[in-house]
Amino acid sequence: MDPLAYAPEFVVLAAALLVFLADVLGVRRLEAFGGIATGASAVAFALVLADLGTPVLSGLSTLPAGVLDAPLGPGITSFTSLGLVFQAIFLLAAFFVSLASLSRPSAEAGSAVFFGLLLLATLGMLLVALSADLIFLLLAIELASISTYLMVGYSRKEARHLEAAMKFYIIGALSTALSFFGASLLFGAYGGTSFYGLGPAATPIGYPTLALVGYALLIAGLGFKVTAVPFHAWAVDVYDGAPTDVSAFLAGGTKKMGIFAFFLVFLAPLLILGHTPALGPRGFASALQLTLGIAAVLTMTVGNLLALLQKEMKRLLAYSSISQAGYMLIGVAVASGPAVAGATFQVLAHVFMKTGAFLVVAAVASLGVGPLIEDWRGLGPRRPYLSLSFALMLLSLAGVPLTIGFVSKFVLFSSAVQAKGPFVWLAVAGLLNSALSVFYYARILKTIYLDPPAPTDAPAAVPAPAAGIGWGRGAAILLITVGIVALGIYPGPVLSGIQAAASQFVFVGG
Amino acid sequence: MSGFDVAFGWAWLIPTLTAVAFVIVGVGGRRMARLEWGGWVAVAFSFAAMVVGILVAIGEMLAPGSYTDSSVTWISIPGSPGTFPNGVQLDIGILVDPISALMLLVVTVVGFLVLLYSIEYMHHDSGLARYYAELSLFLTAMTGLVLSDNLLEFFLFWELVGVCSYFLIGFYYEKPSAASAAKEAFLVTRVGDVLFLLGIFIYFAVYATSGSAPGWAAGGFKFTNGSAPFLAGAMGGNTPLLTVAGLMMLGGAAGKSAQFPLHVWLPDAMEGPTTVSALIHAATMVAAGVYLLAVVSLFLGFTPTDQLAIVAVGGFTTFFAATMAVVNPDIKRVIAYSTISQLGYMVFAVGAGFTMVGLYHLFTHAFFKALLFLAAGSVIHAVGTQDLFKMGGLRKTMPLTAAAFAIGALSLSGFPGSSGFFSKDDILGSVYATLGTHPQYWPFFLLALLTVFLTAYYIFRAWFLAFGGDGPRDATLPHAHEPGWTMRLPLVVLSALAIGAGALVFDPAFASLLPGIGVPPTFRGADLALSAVSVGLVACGFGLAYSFWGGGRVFELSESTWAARVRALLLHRYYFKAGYDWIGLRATYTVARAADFVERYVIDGTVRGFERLFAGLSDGLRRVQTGVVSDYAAYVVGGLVGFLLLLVFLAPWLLQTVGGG
Amino acid sequence: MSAFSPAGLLALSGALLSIGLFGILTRRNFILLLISIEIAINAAVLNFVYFAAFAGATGGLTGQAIAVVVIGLAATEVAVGLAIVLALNRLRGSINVAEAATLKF
Amino acid sequence: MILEELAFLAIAVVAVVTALLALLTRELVHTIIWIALFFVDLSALYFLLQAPFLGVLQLGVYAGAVTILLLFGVMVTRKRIFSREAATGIGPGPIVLAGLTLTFLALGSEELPQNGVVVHAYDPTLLSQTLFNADGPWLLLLGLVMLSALAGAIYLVREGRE
Repeated sequence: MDPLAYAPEFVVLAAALLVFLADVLGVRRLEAFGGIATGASAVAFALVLADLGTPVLSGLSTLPAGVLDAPLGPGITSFTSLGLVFQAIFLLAAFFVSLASLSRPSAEAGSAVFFGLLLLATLGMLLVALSADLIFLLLAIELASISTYLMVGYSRKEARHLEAAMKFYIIGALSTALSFFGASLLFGAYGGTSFYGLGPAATPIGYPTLALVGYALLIAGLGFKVTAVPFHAWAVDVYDGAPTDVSAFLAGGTKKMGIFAFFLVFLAPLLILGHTPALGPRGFASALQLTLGIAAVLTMTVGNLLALLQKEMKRLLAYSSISQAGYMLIGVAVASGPAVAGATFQVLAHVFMKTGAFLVVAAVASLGVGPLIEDWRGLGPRRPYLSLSFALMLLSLAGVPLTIGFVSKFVLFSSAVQAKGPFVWLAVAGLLNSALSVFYYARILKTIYLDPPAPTDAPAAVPAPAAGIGWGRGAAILLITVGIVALGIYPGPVLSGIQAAASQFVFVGG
Repeated sequence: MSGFDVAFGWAWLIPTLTAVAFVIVGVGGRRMARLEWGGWVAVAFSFAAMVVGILVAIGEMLAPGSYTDSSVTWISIPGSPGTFPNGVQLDIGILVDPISALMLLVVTVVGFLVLLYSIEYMHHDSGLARYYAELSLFLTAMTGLVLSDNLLEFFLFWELVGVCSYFLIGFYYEKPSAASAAKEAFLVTRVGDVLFLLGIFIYFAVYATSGSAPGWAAGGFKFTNGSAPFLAGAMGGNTPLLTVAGLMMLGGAAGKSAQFPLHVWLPDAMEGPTTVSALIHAATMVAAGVYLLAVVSLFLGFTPTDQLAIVAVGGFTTFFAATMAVVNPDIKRVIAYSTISQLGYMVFAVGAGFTMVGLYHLFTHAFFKALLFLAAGSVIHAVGTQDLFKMGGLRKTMPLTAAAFAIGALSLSGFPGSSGFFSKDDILGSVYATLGTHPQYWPFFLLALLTVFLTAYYIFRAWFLAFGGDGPRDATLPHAHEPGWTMRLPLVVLSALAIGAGALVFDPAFASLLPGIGVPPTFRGADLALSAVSVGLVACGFGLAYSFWGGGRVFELSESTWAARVRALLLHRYYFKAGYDWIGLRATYTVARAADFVERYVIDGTVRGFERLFAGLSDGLRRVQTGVVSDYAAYVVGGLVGFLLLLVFLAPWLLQTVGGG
Repeated sequence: MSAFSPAGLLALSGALLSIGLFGILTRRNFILLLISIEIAINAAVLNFVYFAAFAGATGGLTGQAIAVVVIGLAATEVAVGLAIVLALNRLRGSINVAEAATLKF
Repeated sequence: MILEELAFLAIAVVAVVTALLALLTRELVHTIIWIALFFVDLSALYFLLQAPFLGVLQLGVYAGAVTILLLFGVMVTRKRIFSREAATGIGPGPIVLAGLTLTFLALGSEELPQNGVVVHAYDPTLLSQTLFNADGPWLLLLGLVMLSALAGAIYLVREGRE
């Protein structure tokens, strides 16, 4: 394969190495590292968009002809449109986070490590999107995981951060063990680890029960990444304990990688076994779909219920992030082209909404506001633009029209209704959960806009009007807000691009 | 015809104009809170919207039954053979048809008058920019809802209406009661909204996936394909799923239109300014639920089971709310309960299959109810209290308001010749005519008939208490006076409409806005006798009210001794006709108390119960998050075991039993 | 050339996985947790090696290659885990994971 | 073939016992000894399965490097080398796990060939060729993982200047 095809990955890798090199050479400027990371993710983003055939950028494309969406072979990597869409989404998250992180205190230690690991984690995510092989996928996930464990704990002076890193690490390592065990069983059942081998080439499964057990183990192992209930418990503590910028990256970035991993691992067996009875028991696919559907409903419901009474802002966002993962899993369970597109669009929406929300939390914290939702009282009048952005993000999370969140939920739920097969219950569960979620989002909005500010130390809480949130963070939040509204009003081209990619993907997979 | 064709093309201007007002007032208003230009901007834009609305309605009259749909595709998912046969399409569009033209007329006229009235009424309040902005946005939402060309767009505006209402009820958010009323309205209507949304998706699942979707474009949420003539009619499939969908729609309508048992929020919603009560919680927003039922019955159709359920809910609510109005001492709450009761009539009519008759009542009710509220607002503005028992004798100091209230009361009670008379009698007469084929409607019909009497009684009780007598019972009340012209003008206009709007339907051109209603409306066959009965009931209600409360009397149900009761009985027996004796009244009181009990403990209890259930679940689950990582690992392993069992044993078993896959 | 009954090997790897999970669930010392995870991963490696051995011509090589990579990965993970342990120990003076539970509910 | 069956049985028993002892012993240093034995035992199993390359790798990486790493960890985090593991309640975990194992065994072994699967031996040269050619990306990726771990871990354990 032409190495140029991997240009975006090389850009990110080179940037990571450059950051480490600069650190070793004694550069101590956060702006330099941050600039490299921001620039590299922007360049890689442009390259990926070019590979996807975006008209303006098409000249930049380095992908050889005929590679994109080529029929799946026994190789280790492959270029699918959907994978590239996911790459673009990952790079977007990396771009927002590194842009916002430019506003971290510049005297802070370890900024080189922070940005270097951010880039390596991004690289891992990019490689996940290119995987055509289960082992390669798991290794790429591992690259992203190990980088993020260390990112969570990188401040090394804060017990909270290290505690979060410790929990993240233990549950992550446990999931790694489970995933590899599952992969070993699949290897035993199919005689290979390529998705091609798990898919069309998989002539009658040798040992169906072995495969089923393997898939169950993979649900657990990958469920950790997407924070599917009950593999979610780490997420809340980690999002809460991690530096907020890192939480933004975890919620906005690495979790999405898990969704794409779900697509890769589960779509092939669902589609192949589901529609060609000759290749295996139909019951296998149905059982898998039912199980994934139950996981989806469980995840969204538990996440929402837990968010309902939560008093801390970051933990509430973490729970809402869990419930959003439940919506995405609907797309995996339904496994039709439009459902996959819906889940993908939901992933894109979630990058905007959740990354944005965490970045706003970081910005607000830098203004001296405490961690509880109550501490946000009266923020609306005092910080109108920041509050408006946050309000839009919450409305989008709740699925209010004219925001990106509405579009994604509409596409997802309606595709669950329309798809062949009994999936209406998934849409109904999703609708009910969305209705439930409105209550806690509305509660936050009410706190911000209607409740009077805390009387005691209101002047002290806001040190000085001049103490801004930093231009990097401000720019990232502004871009995200614009994206939420723009894609909410006019989703057309992006949505149809994702739909085309998803139907290609489902076609290639099947 | 010619010129008015253009009017259809202008219909989009109506929500746009008020939206522009919202932006101007909302963005710029804060800096000029002192000056009242924000209010005048809102008034000017709503006036323009009203002019366009009237033009659209006239255009519709000149081209009876015409149906103009213009839309753009917002979200589209192409179908594919195999896994996804039909695709999904969501349009945003404007649909002008007779009933939406009628609704536009109602919303824009009442909206303009209420905004004009607000200029003086809200003069002393702070936060006026917020008020006018929200009211303008409300008008946008309501007209957008009326003009929606598909059910999902309808739902979007419906939600926007709900949000505006939430903010307006909580306008005095420093007041705890207002904040809690807003919260209650939010919670209760939310229940209805969820049902509504589920209903939409069930219809979508039934019709749009089957490909055969009369009145519902395949793969989309559109009311028609655009080529189907208006009133292609309900195609009345009758499957259990459709019945469920219809019941969900009823649930949605019950939430918005405050029908039993989701009515609890409306009386409490009177915590907002009176103008808000007039516009939102009487004349327009609550009518959205009825309009929804009308739209569904016209385009999708209800199954017979649904119809019975709707008739039952409507008929029962009519009576139930009226009994609550009978004893309430708060002038605004009396009117609020009367709103619920009148909405019950409309739901009742739509359920029985007389959609147009229900809309006819909606039309007349909007004017006399707005009138009643604005007159009440005028009183409250003048005396500063809402307690009927503190008022009295106001007809001397506020003759115009007294007259306006009296006109509203006459129309509400269905005094012959008033607009309420035509529409209410049309409802009763129409349903009466179907009783032969639908005997199951009988009990609800009787309740609705009985309510005629109660309505006349409670509204004139309110009038006598407020305006009758020699002077205020509470001497501390400020000296009342008539308001200025911006408040008087709306009262006069609405009085004229309250009297005359009902007769409009005798004009065939206007009647084309209510296709199929027939001209003249109330004289169909054998229901002259029924009209007589109903007029008699009105007279009895009026008489009873006069005998108890007329001329400054205050009738008190003495709880102390039998002797006192007998004395009261004897004292008043002289006045009323045989058959309406004290026991009848006593029964009404008992029912009212029971209704109050049901409302306070059963329904509120249920709402709280749900709140507590979710809170409890949430709290219980929360404790699982112990912070100890070993526990989290245990969840992972437990989840693994669970999914393993599910995948290997349970799921195949489930699939075999349920027969999926 | 030799022959094996697969049931025995699967039983062994299953037992090792279970022992690993048991350790993760019940031990509180971070280093013991690391060891438990290693045991669980070794169970997976064992599977790969075993399935490689009877999988036939090319698949077998793949299985062994995977085993090599997974062994390397597991060692890397231990290193990262130890780094976190040391940092945590420096800050708290304890590596009992149950004591690090300030983030909860 | 009875000899190999017996050898396998012995190795399996030793593996289970050493793994359990490593987790159950109260002296942390004993834990390290047991786990080292466990690794060595598994390496023997790999030789038995005709995978000598992996056997050597197992000895080098696990029995050598990882064990030393763990010992180092124990030494740094404890004042005394011989210290006790904090006692914990065991809870319902083992029952669940036993159930899991049983289920898994019952399901997995039924459909596998019951006896006499021929085990192939592979030339280490071929293995290294596939590792660096066809399966090259895995190794590449492993290298990246190690880079990330190295950078982060070094930073994390370094005594801060500030």
